[in-house]
Amino acid sequence: MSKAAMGDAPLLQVEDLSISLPPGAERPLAVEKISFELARNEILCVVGESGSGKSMSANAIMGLLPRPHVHPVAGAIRFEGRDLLQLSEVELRDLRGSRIGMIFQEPMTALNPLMRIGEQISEVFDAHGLLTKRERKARVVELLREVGLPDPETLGESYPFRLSGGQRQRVMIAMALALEPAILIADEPTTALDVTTQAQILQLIKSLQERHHMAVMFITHDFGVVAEIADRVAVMQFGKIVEMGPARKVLNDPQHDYTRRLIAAVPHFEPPDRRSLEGPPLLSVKSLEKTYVTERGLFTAGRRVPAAQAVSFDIKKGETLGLVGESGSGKSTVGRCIVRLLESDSGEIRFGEIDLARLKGRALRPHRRHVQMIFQDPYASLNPRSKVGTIVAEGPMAHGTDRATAMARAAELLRLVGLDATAAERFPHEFSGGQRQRIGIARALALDPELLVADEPVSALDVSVQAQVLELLAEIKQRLQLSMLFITHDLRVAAQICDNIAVMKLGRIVEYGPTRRVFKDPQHSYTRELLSAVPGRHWSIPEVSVEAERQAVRS
Amino acid sequence: MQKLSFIAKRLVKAVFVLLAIVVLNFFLIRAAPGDPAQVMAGEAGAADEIFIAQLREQFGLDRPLHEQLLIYVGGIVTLDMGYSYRQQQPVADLIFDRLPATLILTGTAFVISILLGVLLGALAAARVGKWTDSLITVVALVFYATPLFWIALMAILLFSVQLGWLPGFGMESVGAGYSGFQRVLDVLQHLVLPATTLGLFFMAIYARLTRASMLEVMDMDFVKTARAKGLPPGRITRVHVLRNAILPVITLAGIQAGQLVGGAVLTETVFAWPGIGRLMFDALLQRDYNLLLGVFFVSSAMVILFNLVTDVVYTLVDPRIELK
Amino acid sequence: MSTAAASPRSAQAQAFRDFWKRFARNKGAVVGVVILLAVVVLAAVAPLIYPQSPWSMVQRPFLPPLAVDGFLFGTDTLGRDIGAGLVHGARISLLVGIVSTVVALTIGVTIGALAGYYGGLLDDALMRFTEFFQTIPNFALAIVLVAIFQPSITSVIVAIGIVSWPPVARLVRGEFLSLRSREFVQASVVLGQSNLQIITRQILPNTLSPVIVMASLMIAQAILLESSLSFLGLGDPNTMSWGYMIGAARTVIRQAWWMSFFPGVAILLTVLALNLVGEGLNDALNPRLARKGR
Amino acid sequence: MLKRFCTLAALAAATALTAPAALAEEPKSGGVMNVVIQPEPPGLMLGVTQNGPTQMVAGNIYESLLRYDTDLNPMPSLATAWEVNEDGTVYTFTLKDGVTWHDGEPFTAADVVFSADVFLRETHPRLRVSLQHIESIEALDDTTVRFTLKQPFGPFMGIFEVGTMPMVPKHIYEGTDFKNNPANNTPIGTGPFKFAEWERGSFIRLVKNEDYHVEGQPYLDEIYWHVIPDAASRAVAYETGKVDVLPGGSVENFDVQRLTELDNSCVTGKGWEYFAPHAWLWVNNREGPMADRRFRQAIMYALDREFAKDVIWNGLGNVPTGPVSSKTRFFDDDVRQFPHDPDKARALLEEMGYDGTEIRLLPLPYGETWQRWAEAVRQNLQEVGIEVEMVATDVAGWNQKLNEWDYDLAFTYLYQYGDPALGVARTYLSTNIAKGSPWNNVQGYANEEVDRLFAEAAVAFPDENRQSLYTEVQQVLVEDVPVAWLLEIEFPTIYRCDVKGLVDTAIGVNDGFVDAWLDR
Repeated sequence: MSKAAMGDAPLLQVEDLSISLPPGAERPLAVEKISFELARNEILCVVGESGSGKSMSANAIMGLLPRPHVHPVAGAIRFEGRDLLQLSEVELRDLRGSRIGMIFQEPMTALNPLMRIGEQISEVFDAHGLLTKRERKARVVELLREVGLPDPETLGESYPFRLSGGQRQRVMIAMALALEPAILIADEPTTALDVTTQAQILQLIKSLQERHHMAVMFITHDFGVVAEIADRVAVMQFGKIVEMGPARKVLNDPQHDYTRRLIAAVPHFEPPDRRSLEGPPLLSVKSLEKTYVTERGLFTAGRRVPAAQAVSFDIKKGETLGLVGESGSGKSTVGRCIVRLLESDSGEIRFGEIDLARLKGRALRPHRRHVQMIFQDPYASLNPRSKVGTIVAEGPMAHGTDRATAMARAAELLRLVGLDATAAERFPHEFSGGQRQRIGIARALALDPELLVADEPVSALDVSVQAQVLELLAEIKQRLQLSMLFITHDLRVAAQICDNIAVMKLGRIVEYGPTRRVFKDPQHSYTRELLSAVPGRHWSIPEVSVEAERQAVRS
Repeated sequence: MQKLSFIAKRLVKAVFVLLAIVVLNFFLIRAAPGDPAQVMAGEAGAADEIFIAQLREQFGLDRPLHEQLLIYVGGIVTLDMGYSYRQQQPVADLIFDRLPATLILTGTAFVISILLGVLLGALAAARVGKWTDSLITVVALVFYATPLFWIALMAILLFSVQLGWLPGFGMESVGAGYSGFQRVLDVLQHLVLPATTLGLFFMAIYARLTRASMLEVMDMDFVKTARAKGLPPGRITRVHVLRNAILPVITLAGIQAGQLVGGAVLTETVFAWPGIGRLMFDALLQRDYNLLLGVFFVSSAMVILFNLVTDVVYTLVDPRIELK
Repeated sequence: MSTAAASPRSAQAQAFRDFWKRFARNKGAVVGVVILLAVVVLAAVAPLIYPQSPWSMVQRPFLPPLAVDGFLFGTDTLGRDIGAGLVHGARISLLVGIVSTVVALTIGVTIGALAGYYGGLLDDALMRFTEFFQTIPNFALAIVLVAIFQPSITSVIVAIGIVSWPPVARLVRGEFLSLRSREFVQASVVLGQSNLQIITRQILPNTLSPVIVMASLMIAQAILLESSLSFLGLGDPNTMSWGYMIGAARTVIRQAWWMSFFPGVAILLTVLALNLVGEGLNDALNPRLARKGR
Repeated sequence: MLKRFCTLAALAAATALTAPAALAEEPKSGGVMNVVIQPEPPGLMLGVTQNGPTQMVAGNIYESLLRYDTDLNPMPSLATAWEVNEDGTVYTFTLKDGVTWHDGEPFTAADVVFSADVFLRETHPRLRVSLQHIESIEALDDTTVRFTLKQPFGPFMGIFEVGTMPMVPKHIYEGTDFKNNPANNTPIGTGPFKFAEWERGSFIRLVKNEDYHVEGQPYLDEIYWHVIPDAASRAVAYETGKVDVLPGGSVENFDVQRLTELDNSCVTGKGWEYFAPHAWLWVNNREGPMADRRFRQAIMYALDREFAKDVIWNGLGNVPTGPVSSKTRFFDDDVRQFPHDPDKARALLEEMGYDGTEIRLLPLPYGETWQRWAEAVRQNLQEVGIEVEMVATDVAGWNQKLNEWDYDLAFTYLYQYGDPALGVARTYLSTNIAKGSPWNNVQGYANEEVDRLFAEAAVAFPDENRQSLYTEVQQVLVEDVPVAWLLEIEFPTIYRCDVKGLVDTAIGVNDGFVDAWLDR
């Protein structure tokens, strides 16, 4: 165990903490005998993949475990001379908010939708019986200003739904900081945010931490974020801390095999050199326009939200075009227009001789096979009531292939994406996220398409699984000579997989060019902003050797 | 301003819906065999063709159906619901005569059921898994599963006949000559049994809904935020959980408030309550078209009105809803 | 990853076992199933226990329960065996409950599916149509419908079906709306499946859980509604149903409590059982909600 | 001889005037009476609306020239004396002096002429039939009215009952639209009670007419008529002491026994002699097996009419022998008898070769009693092998089905109004076969012999001649069974025993509470 940084006595000591899971869960303990310390004035990042028990540890400190099924069974959490696990609910309540503050992952749901922002913040004072009404009001404004929110006076009177995700997360931080707690626990506070917003929030947390000399326990799955803010790092796997140490050491010289594997899976920010492609375009999008009109009433004109304006690009055979941008940029809209899930308002989607945008209904159906799609959410993209074999075979069957042939082809494809033969007879819920994404790929391939539209195909996956799926995509693309439109918000992924990149903002392509050129020499200010917001971009990922051979494809 | 134009727009829309309902009902009701002339002729103890023809002419039943419809809709547009030849009174008079009784009964039941239902539901949710919860859940379920008229009969049997505590029928002691406060007291006494019986069923619904809704809200992130702030559980339940959990209750209450005006046919029948529900049932049996249509018109109008009220209330409670 | 190399058939058996395990965690639901089974069995063997028509006047009228051997529940105002009425009535109550629910489901699922899937103007039109039916008070509409068609088992079933479908339509529409934008449905669109295939193969199977839960509660409501109609004298005069029995006995409730008491209890138990089963189904089929409440 | 009859009647009437029925006790004045009314009457203007509930309330407000004792003998009311000429074609009535309408206007012979000849001729279909026999109605002076008949009309002296010929005020109605006159909402009569208020759906209140033309009467100060739509609730209302009188038909028969066993509770089947409600099954003679007389006779044998009377009607009433009620004039029981005999019924069915055709049975939609009765009848018929399907309807549907002859068997009951010519003949005359009415020869029975006998009996004079004709027609009809007679109904009036003078005439509570008083 490493000693506390800065020579101070540790503020918080977690000793041999074990937390039970309800009977029937995949393992008996969510967290097993973990120990760590948190010192004043430091940021400890707890990093791990989903299910590693990192959030549980944080919630245990706050006494917010979902009792009675999940509760600490052993160990101690020492804070200011007391063992938090021994405190009564009332004593714990006194500490919450005042000595230990917490912020959560989902800013959209973490605020009471029916209560004004100001009220929700001043509730903290109320709960701890502090300040007069007027003082509270003044303090709320002060706090909102401190977390960098515009026009704090009127903002306090607003309801949460008026605020963007980033703004809400700032409100959450203001709330957590209201009583100047000694410890701030941040549970994946930037995961749900766009990359530029994420950079701002990370900056905010870091500066607040420095100003108030807080200890911050920062939980994340993203090594880029770790590289950005961590003083120390604890890596968790299956409820255990497998490696802990100063950030620089863990990031650049990881010791434990798991840590090495995780770091090896992080895509490099540096785009590799790629040969340029020749030949006529396979897909040619010209002046695509799509505007959403919000619910039009009998007497009201709907609000118009442009999602794609004058969007034009080409994809050649064998090319991967990356469509990058933040949420609301219109990148998914463009993807959906191309696979004809959405009707574009105007413009051409020329695929070979055909303009896909012109076709409708029955006429369109036979042409759908050429362009197939891979979806983001591996849980939502497979019909939970269908067997995997059927899911894969459905496409060919819809185009007239008989069932037996289609099923045989499905089995073949499932093997191709690395699943075994029995998979066809099982239901989606029996598979992990990564496996499901493989099924999704098999389904898309079943129609022998020439173009794949992949809409954030790996963003819902853990980093190690993400790497495997990306690898599979690259391999298949290569083998089948496919073209791909790759939609992503993750510039690291884009850097590694795309030949060309189009950057979208508010429905327009602001920059379009070869990946390396765009990364090295961005022309548009927004592109520069995006690139500079990528967490840990200055961290050059070490070339670690991963001893154990890459985990079996079907993990 | 925004609110006013919203309401105006909704009202215009409502008028169309109402007219459609009127037309639909018109044909629905005329589809029934038998007409009021036959019923009245029957009751007169004798009928010859001249007499029935006279009645038909008097009621306008000798005209072609579309003409009858036009006349009726024309009347409705000018808020004239026609004349009940059977009762020999304007339909509007008959309905508005009965409306107060229905409103008193259903309104009281409504208030009882919501207050009690939300209270019990909240209590059950707060004590989830404990015996209080089990008891409330079982009681609510039993009331929910019991035929209303059966409970009504049993209640009369027990409290009115056996124990003699409360009057079992009517709305007031007729002929007692009460006035002022005494009369209010008298009506209240008469109100206890029917309002409670009617209220129990709805109470069960609200209790179940509130409980389920509370449990759902309790699982939400912002409740965790509230706990992380160090708020005491009572405050979390009141300020954060209940306020959010009450939204579906408001929706249901809005739907029901509208329907209450249509009266509670069963309750009014068993307790001889002189309300709209019973008026409708009698009008149906006697094929008193104008009256029946009038009741439907008024109750549909009330449903629409209360939907509007619910929408407005909703915007007051939930800032996210914008008036369109 | 769990190993699930078992054969499909045993996988299905396993799925059922899992379902039952989740269902049986709700003790009330198990009680409900037991009561319901008892009612179903009684209904099934009614002709064996009481071979005579329940309308036969077989004993002295107004015979209290147990007063004469073989007349466990006494006789009614005309000397008919209440026991016979109870078991034969179970058949009608269940029949009305189930068939009217099927009617309501057919209408509601069709309308809800079309509205939710196609959206736009069709959705608007269908939802306005649904609103009509919701604007007219339910019970009043049922009364009018039965009166128009003249009381008979068919008209009662149709009327109950007609007043009960709007919630189904709304539920199914809601499910369709949310499922429609689900990625697996979009995947089918991209694959080129027809609308009909998508509706029936992709979306509909996924709406089944909430619909099944709702159906079980609707049967309960339909039984209550039927009894209320009978109470007002709007039942089929040729079928012995519990609602009819209470309606017929209410005038003599003070001399002969048993005549309305037993059918009342029968309704209460059956409806209660259906509600309990409905909650159990909800717990078992919608696991997200199941966590709560315990 | 005729002269003597009339004088005697006048004499009897004179005694009745000064000392009504109960001589034993001195009536007490004052008090409020609470009575149930079901269903709520559509209006109270008896000249315009003649249904049961209207008459029950309005019988207190309006009066006619005569009243009738329980043997159907006329008694004076607004007329104090009457005479008839030798051949029975001219009747002269002397009206009572000093009678005023509730609004203070005097009641005169002109009102009688207006009522009978103008108002009721337009509004009263039942009276209209009788008025066809009348040549002219004249006011000889303010207190004398003369009716001149076209030929002798046997039932003539029976049409002066208040529901049949209510006197309406000429000064209010003359020259107006009778049916839509707003005055109908505040009825004005000459009766013992005045209309006070009507809370629709709740109650009707009448108050004592202080200027009533009989000194010292009425005894009651107020009458409340309570509208209570549910039969069980009506029973409770009586039980809890809220109402004093339950008129016939206001509670289900199954409740009658229990209610009469309460303290201070009395029951009477009297007061229906004039109406003599006669219940039967319409049998559609035109169609299917019902066209066969043997089938109709089989029905008569199959029915257990005694059981129905005892169980469903609490033993009240009589099993009828035929079309004429034993209460009605010219009744004769010298006819074929139909005891309950399932074997005979089966034998008749076998003989005619009944093939098991299903028969539709239409109950009378008047509540539980009738529903139970229909169920019992269905069971009776099924026991002898007749397949029966019951068809449910409401009042409107029932009327329509009968009007359209769309039925096989249907329950009904009809009033006989004291005389076969008024209440019996209409059901069996072949001239009365016409769609559109549930009160005529709905069963489609046609028999020239019967037509002739009824026609002669109506105008025969004197009564001995009528009797022999009616005896013959009864014998013919019973043999043919055009309808299946079920019961001479007695609707029990239940009342507190300390309510005196309630039912002492042939129309019972419909005759108003002029003689009623409370012994409290």
